[in-house]
Amino acid sequence: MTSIEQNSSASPQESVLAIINSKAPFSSSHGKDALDVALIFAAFEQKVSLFFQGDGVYQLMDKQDGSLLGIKDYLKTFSAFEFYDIEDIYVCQPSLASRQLDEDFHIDDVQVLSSIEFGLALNRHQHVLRF
Amino acid sequence: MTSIEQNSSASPQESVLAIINSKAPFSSSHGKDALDVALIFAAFEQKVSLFFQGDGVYQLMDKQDGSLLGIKDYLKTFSAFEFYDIEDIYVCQPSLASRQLDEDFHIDDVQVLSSIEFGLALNRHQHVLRF
Amino acid sequence: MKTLAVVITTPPYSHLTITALTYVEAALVAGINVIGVFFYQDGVMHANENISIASDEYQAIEHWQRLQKQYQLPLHICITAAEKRGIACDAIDNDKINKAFTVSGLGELVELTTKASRLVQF
Amino acid sequence: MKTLAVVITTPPYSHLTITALTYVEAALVAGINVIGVFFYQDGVMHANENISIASDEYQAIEHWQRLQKQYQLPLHICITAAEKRGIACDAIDNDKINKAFTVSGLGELVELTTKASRLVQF
Amino acid sequence: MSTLHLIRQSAFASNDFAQCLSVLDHRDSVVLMDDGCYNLKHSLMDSLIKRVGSVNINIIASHAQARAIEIITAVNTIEISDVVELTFTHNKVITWQ
Amino acid sequence: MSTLHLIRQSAFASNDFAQCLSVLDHRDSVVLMDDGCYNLKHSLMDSLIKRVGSVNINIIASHAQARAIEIITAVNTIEISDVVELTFTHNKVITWQ
Repeated sequence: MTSIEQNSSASPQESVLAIINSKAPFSSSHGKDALDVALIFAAFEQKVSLFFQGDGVYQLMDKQDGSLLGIKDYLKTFSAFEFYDIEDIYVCQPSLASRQLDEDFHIDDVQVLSSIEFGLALNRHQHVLRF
Repeated sequence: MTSIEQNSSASPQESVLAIINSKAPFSSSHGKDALDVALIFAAFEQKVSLFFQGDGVYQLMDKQDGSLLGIKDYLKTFSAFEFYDIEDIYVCQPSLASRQLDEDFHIDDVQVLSSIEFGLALNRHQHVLRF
Repeated sequence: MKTLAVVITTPPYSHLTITALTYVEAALVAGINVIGVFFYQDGVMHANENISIASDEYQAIEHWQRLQKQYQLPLHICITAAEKRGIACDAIDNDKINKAFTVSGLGELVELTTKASRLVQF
Repeated sequence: MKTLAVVITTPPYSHLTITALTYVEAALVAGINVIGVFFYQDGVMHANENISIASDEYQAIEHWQRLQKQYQLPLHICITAAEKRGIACDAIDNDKINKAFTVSGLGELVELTTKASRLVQF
Repeated sequence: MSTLHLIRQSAFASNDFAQCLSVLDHRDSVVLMDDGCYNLKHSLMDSLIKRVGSVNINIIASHAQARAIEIITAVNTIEISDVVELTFTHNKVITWQ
Repeated sequence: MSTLHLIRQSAFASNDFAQCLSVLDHRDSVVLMDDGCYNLKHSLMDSLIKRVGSVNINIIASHAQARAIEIITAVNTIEISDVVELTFTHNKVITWQ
């Protein structure tokens, strides 16, 4: 979707934190815990990027509805990323492909990257947390 | 190692509980939690069988030494199985093979079974817990 | 008579617990005799009286309390697992444990297992 | 100056915590400036004053206390994660929290992350 | 002796589903629930689907719908209350989580 | 920009090691620790071993020995204190657990 060159020109400086989301959204609280960290960094005006890999890509898929499970659907908060200036959202293309998922996300401006691009994007961050 | 026929003749009646061990021994407490359940059933003179599958097979491997990690090595308690009349200990052969493990166990009388035999042995139990 | 015993190993803040609760309630509604629920491993966290889950999140502990009250459903927590998680401590009857739960040993799991026609783990 | 911040997400009864403790102690012994340890998710369970681990098991909490005392190592627990696990409750200064730990918010993690030259998660 | 298998984990993340399939007997039933619903799109599912008729495959409707997973016709759509019924029409239950 | 990757899970049980390998860059280093030590016998290891020279592979001696895992020569045997050193000879650390 977006080439590395565009990414580099869009954010030439190193961001302080990359968060890798690796878990599916509803059965564990990892996704919510990662979101809380992302929002607090943004609130403190620290540049944070979100990476979705493995089962973490399920967090981005459109037409989900956690309320059917009786839970508060934290995925709806993803729509606040723009407000919080969380602009760099990367998803691993091979993770989508192996799960037979289309690039059909519930938020805009998600950048679908190959494994190599995904790794290079991670490299542009000073610190990495993984949930 | 042991054929189904032998198993059947050894324990023709249905055992009350099968415990499937599916986790490696040291990083999580699942193995210890499963052992505690097995020993209490035995203490109450209820017939319990132990099944080792997936990473659970690592619990049986010889020459391990948890004390090197600074932890109390609960695997040593496996030697008490005989005293507790826990006699039916089954390990999944394909799980050993995929992990390149020999049939080299730290306790005696472990029965190495094919997937089909493993499933049939499970079937001879009234209840199943998995850790 | 259809008798059921249930083992819970997930904590109250795990959404997996909602599935377990829905299952147990459905069994009770269907008239199944649920002879007891045994909380083991992280499941014992349900009995921690001090847990505070945000009010807009699912209240698993309240749900267990409701089932206990409405159906006289016995809820047992494993004392060894509870002590490791800072709940049961020394006193059997203390203010750290939610009153809907009974502090038991693993012997209770043996009792439930041998009595129940089905044992289901969540 | 080499500065290090550490995030702990595993509970005291997980053996994975021993690896984390060994790492942090090795860093302190090597003269690294460990500016703080932030306990998140199940890591906050370390601050539960009522936890009782069998005496022949590894005493992770005591080990953290020792490092805190010997090296003035700041140990922060995330209050939101703690409340979900029945620890922090309402009062900031209460008898449920081990005194070696400071109740903090996620803001403290931001502080540590921006100040540290390396951030390591366990 | 038939067994009801409750599948609660994604086969893309963990090995549990594969372990279940390795001991699955004819007359057994499988319920995909929680993150186990994702397995509908896993390659391990193909071999399971081929056994429909011998093995009964079910999925919890709300669990699949919450995850935006499209249900296929080879799989029965059920509710949690149906799992209670299946519990007693099989001899035992194994939970793979 | 080099990264130190800490591998703490068995690749036989979870997908984390595969995810790490998919982003692994030359000049990066890998440390097998805790249950990550089991990965020495996993088929994913073969492709990693082929990259030795570009990628540096390490294993915590006590963690491998406790698990009765035989160490192979392509892998450096280290202690936890060496991980502290590696932390600062690389630009960042990612923990795969």
